[in-house]
Amino acid sequence: MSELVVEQVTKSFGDEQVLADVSFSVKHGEFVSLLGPSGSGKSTLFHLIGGMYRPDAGTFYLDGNDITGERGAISYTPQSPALFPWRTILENVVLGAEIQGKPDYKKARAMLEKAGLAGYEDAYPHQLSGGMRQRVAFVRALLSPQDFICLDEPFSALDEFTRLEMQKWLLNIWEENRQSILFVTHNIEEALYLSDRVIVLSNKPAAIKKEFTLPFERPRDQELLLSEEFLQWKKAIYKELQVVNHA
Amino acid sequence: MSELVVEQVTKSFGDEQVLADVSFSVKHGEFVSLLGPSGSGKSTLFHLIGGMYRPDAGTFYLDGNDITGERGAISYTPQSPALFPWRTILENVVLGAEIQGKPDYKKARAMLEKAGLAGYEDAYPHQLSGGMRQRVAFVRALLSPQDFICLDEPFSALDEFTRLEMQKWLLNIWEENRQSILFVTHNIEEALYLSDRVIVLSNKPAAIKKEFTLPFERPRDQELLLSEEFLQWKKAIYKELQVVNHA
Amino acid sequence: MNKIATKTVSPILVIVALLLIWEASSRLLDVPAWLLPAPTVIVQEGVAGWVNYQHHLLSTIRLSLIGFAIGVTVGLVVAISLHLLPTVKQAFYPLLILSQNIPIIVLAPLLVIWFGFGVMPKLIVITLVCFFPIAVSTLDGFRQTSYELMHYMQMAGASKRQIFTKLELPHALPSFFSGLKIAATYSVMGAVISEWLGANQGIGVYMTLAQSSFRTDRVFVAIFFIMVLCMIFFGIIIALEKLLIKGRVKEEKV
Amino acid sequence: MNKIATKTVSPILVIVALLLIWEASSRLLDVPAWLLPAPTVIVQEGVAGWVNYQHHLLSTIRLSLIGFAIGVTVGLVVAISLHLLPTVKQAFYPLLILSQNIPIIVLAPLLVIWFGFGVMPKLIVITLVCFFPIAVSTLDGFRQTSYELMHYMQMAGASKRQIFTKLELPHALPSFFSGLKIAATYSVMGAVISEWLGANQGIGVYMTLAQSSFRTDRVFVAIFFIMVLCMIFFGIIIALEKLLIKGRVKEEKV
Amino acid sequence: ANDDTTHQEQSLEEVTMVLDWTPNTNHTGLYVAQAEGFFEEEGLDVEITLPGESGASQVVASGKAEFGIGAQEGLTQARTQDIPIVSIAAVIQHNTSGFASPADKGITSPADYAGKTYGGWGAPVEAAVLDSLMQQEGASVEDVNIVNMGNSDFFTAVERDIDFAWIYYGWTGIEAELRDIDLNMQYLTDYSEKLDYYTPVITTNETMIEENPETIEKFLAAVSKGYNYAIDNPEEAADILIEAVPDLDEELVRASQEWLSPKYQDDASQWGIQDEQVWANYSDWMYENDLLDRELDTNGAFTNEFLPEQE
Ligand SMILES: Nc1ncnc2c1ncn2[C@@H]1O[C@H](COP(=O)(O)OP(=O)(O)OP(=O)(O)O)[C@@H](O)[C@H]1O
Ligand SMILES: Nc1ncnc2c1ncn2[C@@H]1O[C@H](COP(=O)(O)OP(=O)(O)OP(=O)(O)O)[C@@H](O)[C@H]1O
Ligand SMILES: [Mg+2]
Ligand SMILES: [Mg+2]
Repeated sequence: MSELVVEQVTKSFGDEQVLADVSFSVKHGEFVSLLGPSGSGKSTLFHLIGGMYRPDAGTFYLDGNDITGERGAISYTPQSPALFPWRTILENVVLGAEIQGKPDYKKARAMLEKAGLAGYEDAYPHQLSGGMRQRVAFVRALLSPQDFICLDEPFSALDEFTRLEMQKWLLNIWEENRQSILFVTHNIEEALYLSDRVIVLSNKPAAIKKEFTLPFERPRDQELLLSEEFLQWKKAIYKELQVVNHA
Repeated sequence: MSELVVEQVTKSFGDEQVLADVSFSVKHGEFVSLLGPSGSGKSTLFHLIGGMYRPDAGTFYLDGNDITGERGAISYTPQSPALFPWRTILENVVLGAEIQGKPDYKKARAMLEKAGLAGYEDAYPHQLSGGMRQRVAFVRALLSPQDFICLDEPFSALDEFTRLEMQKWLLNIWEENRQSILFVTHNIEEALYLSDRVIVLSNKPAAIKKEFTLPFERPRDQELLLSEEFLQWKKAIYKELQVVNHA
Repeated sequence: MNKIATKTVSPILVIVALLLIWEASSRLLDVPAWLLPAPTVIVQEGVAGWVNYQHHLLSTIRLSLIGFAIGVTVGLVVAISLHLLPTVKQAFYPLLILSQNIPIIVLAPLLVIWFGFGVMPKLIVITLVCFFPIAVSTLDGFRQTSYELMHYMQMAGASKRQIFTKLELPHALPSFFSGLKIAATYSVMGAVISEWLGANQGIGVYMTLAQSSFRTDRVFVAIFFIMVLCMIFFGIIIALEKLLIKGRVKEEKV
Repeated sequence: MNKIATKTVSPILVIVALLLIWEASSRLLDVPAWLLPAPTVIVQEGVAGWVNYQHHLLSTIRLSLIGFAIGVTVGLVVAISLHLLPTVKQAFYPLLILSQNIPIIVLAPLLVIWFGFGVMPKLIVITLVCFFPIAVSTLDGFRQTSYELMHYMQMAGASKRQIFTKLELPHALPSFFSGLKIAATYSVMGAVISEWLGANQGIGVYMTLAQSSFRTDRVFVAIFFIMVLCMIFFGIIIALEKLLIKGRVKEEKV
Repeated sequence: ANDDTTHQEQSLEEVTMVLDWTPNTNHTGLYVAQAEGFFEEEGLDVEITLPGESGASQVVASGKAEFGIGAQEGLTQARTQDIPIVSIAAVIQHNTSGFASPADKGITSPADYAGKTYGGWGAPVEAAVLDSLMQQEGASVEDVNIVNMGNSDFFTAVERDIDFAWIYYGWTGIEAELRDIDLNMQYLTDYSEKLDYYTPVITTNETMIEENPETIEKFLAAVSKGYNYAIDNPEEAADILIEAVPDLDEELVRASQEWLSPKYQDDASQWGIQDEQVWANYSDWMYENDLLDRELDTNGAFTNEFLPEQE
């Protein structure tokens, strides 16, 4: 079980209000994406959920428990990979698991291979390309034992094909374990392909502009991307975002 | 004038060959994009052009002069923003110009405003969102005085709208000054929308898989993205990349 | 405001507590004053003897300030030149270490013979004491410059000099301050030691005189002032650090 | 290989050059041996007197090794506890600085009264000298931990202890080594000074006796060994640093 | 007034005098000569300086200072190392040092040293001196536990581990009196003629003797006057020392001065005079005890020739 409820969260930095009265929820086993313009406050929201800092007002509940300001309740990929330079790739990906208990190196190796990083287990982060680092951070989040996963643009540095593979893989894993996922992305197709629901944030301060519940069946496959229904949805969300950006 | 010729460049890291005999050129005032899978060697190519390290074999010519291993000949956005934490945003964006001579603060302020960063001139990098930092690095490259610009995924962290605005703005600037631009991106549409030519790199080691010369007229506008011709091109390149990725 | 208040209050409380324990144990255990005088005894002597030792104090302050300034300069110059000239660094780094292993008693007659009894040999001693931590820390700071920013600078065609002033120097600032703190701590003691080279005034002289005429209370008055001076130096360094590194937050967030 | 060779050769060349200049000027300027003996004179005495001073040497090596080990431990413990307990840090940091301002001559009688003339007071002196640079550098290292990595650790629910062992400690390692280098440099001199507290053997004793019987050549033999010891210590630290920080490249590239 | 001083400075010869230790009653004559203007009368402008860690000998030998305070023991060693310093006056006629112990330790003669702990500074001369004393009573230094007490002072040392130590009575002994600590004291002079050496002495270097004998004469004339004044007026002399060096303990200076004033000249015909026999005795003794590499040529080591003629 893992259900996140965000209740009327507000946050300012200095004079600048970033989040205004944001409320939504992610049900158990649900995959929800957040879309919003650059600088609108998506990462800030993640930091608040993760307990990095406290909101000025509002509450977060995980499975009914107030987790506002509490850390370690969720598994997380930061927007910049934040890898530990003195750890090898393998040591980096097990870090989240290590913190929560026992790391499983076998699983970690298997996951790295899936992410196209076989052969880089003993490399150091500075030896990887930008996209490879991002995948390492993603694998690290997947290997963390928490049931609720927050992913902050995990695939932004990937080319279309690698991205598609990672998406498929993510869906596979998710369908197996049905963790709840909150996903930040800039890519509307990605949001549509992956999510049960898409939440669109407005800009300065971010508030919930609109929520879309997607009807696509699971398991999904690549064909979906080419379907007419998908295109319609894409246009709808595109419009919504257009309004947000010109507000 | 600024014309880059890349001649049979080869580079390995340890046992791993990254670039194999890569040759191409960017003519004066041309806008060329590089597409290739994650980890294929695009950033490495940029580092070689910029003189960060020397290729194992091959030569780079800028306007006929051998610039292999020579630094400072090009203006450059790194894939990760590499902002200076102790400099404000304004001080960061003028850095490239400062290194080459006199920085123009007025122009810098104007550019920041264009990039949607008005009001952040005196903020420090850690106060910005991921996408905002990327824009700062981009502005820094535009403000550098070199005629040849290398951009390494400058818009990967931006939402579709901000990205589109930045693209339009980039095209405007480029059409005014006609600098030569070499552009790395993962986004096929972006490559098509911006470039005169698209070069597709193969994977491990990267070699030039195919070159596409695009027939779209300039100045281009957003309508182009929706045209049938555009879609055809997109499919063609998509296929090419698919082959690359499954090789 | 409140935070600053606690920040200054808590160390003062600790020191006061220590003084109280000292005073109490002095009295209860009947520690003879010639061995370890109670704080009150020291304060009495400090007040009573003020006119006698104030010129010593001034002389030491002057000496340590000048010496510290020279030491910092030399430390910085050494760090910068060794950093900018790596071959020189290789060759001369060991000499830096050796310089810290010349006992003052050996140096003393040589310095006096070469430079007389004036202020010169004393400044040399203080400089020798102060420059080393600054040079070592600053060099380490230069060495640890951010790779990514360095790449940017190099690609942008920055000259060695620009890389140095725009990247390495600001980056090494915190390390420089680390060294500065250590050096500031040593500077006053360095001045006191230098006075043992042969001086006619200064806290060091006052202390030796007190020591050899068995006036332990005066020795402690001297120590008290050495400590106060040192704390003031240290405080100034920390204030400067705050001022210069403010606004600048941890680099890796970027 | 070649690089390592030049790395060791060039400082040796510099030192040899200095020795040659020294030898030449000694002879040309006719500097009396009681003031500054020529290197050859020192070598002669060093060879001839080996049996006389080798036990001194051993004793000092033992003393400085033990003292250094304790100093490093204390420095680390102080840095770690002050770091983990910020309120304690606030209160006790000034005491760290004060501890460096207690002149040994004052401490000496107290240490003797409390601990006698054995090895204990000497170890205290060496510890006092060595722990400080380590504590200050390491603390500064802890303070400068990467923000981004810290965010990750906190979001991942790492306990204070995990943050410490998995992030802060490895991050502070280079700073710790900065301090270690400074401390290693001081450790041998610290041992020599501590021997002046009253010891029956040791290079410090040998040196004072040589000094008081005007055997300047022997004084320089003693200095020579102090320097060699110190260089060996320093070399070991640098080797350890290479070993422990190898593989790890500048953090910010990540 | 300004003119006056510059004029005076021009005509005065500047010389430097380096002490052997912190200023104390051994140096009273110098401070008297300075305060009472005896130096000025001789046309000298004397700067009295504290020594560095290593004492005055090398500085005087190098010529950086014209005069210094030394001791026969050190000077003997220095001269056998070819350090060109010469003793030109004995400040105190007889050795006032000896082995002291708190009365409650029950050490009343050198024989009692056996089985006790001696605190010294680790020099070979100490064992030799102890042995000289003890042998006269059939004891041997072998039975004494010798400990190096470094920089610790006498009072600290005897509180802990140490039973007796070597002190100058005129300073440390007097301090004990002031502290009401009863001491047992065995003076070196009481046990061995050869150990009655001069400590302290006033030194200069050989170059001075060759090139500036008049300066030495003038200097010693003034210093003699100073010490004679101290001999005649111990209280006033103590005041002068305290005035000049206010950081010294007043009480100790007064008491010490009173004790020491009669000892400056003692049985000699004139203050400062040195006897060849004393130099020879002590150097012989040192040589016999393997404390010297070679015998001292007493000829160059000291001279009386610069002492003022007696009226
Ligand atoms: N530590 C901070 N101090 C001050 N302002 C901050 C801080 N962190 C974020 N902000 C501000 O909060 C706003 C939202 O930032 P956030 O990183 O949440 O955006 P985002 O939606 O993740 O954008 P992007 O898609 O570009 O990553 C920005 O305007 C930013 O300037
Ligand atoms: N310093 C280095 N040491 C060792 N290997 C390296 C180093 N830098 C890059 N590589 C390797 O070179 C290859 C290409 O890296 P590069 O950064 O050029 O890829 P890229 O095409 O920019 O990928 P991305 O799109 O993910 O940024 C990768 O396999 C990487 O592991
Ligand atoms: Mg973000
Ligand atoms: Mg790249």
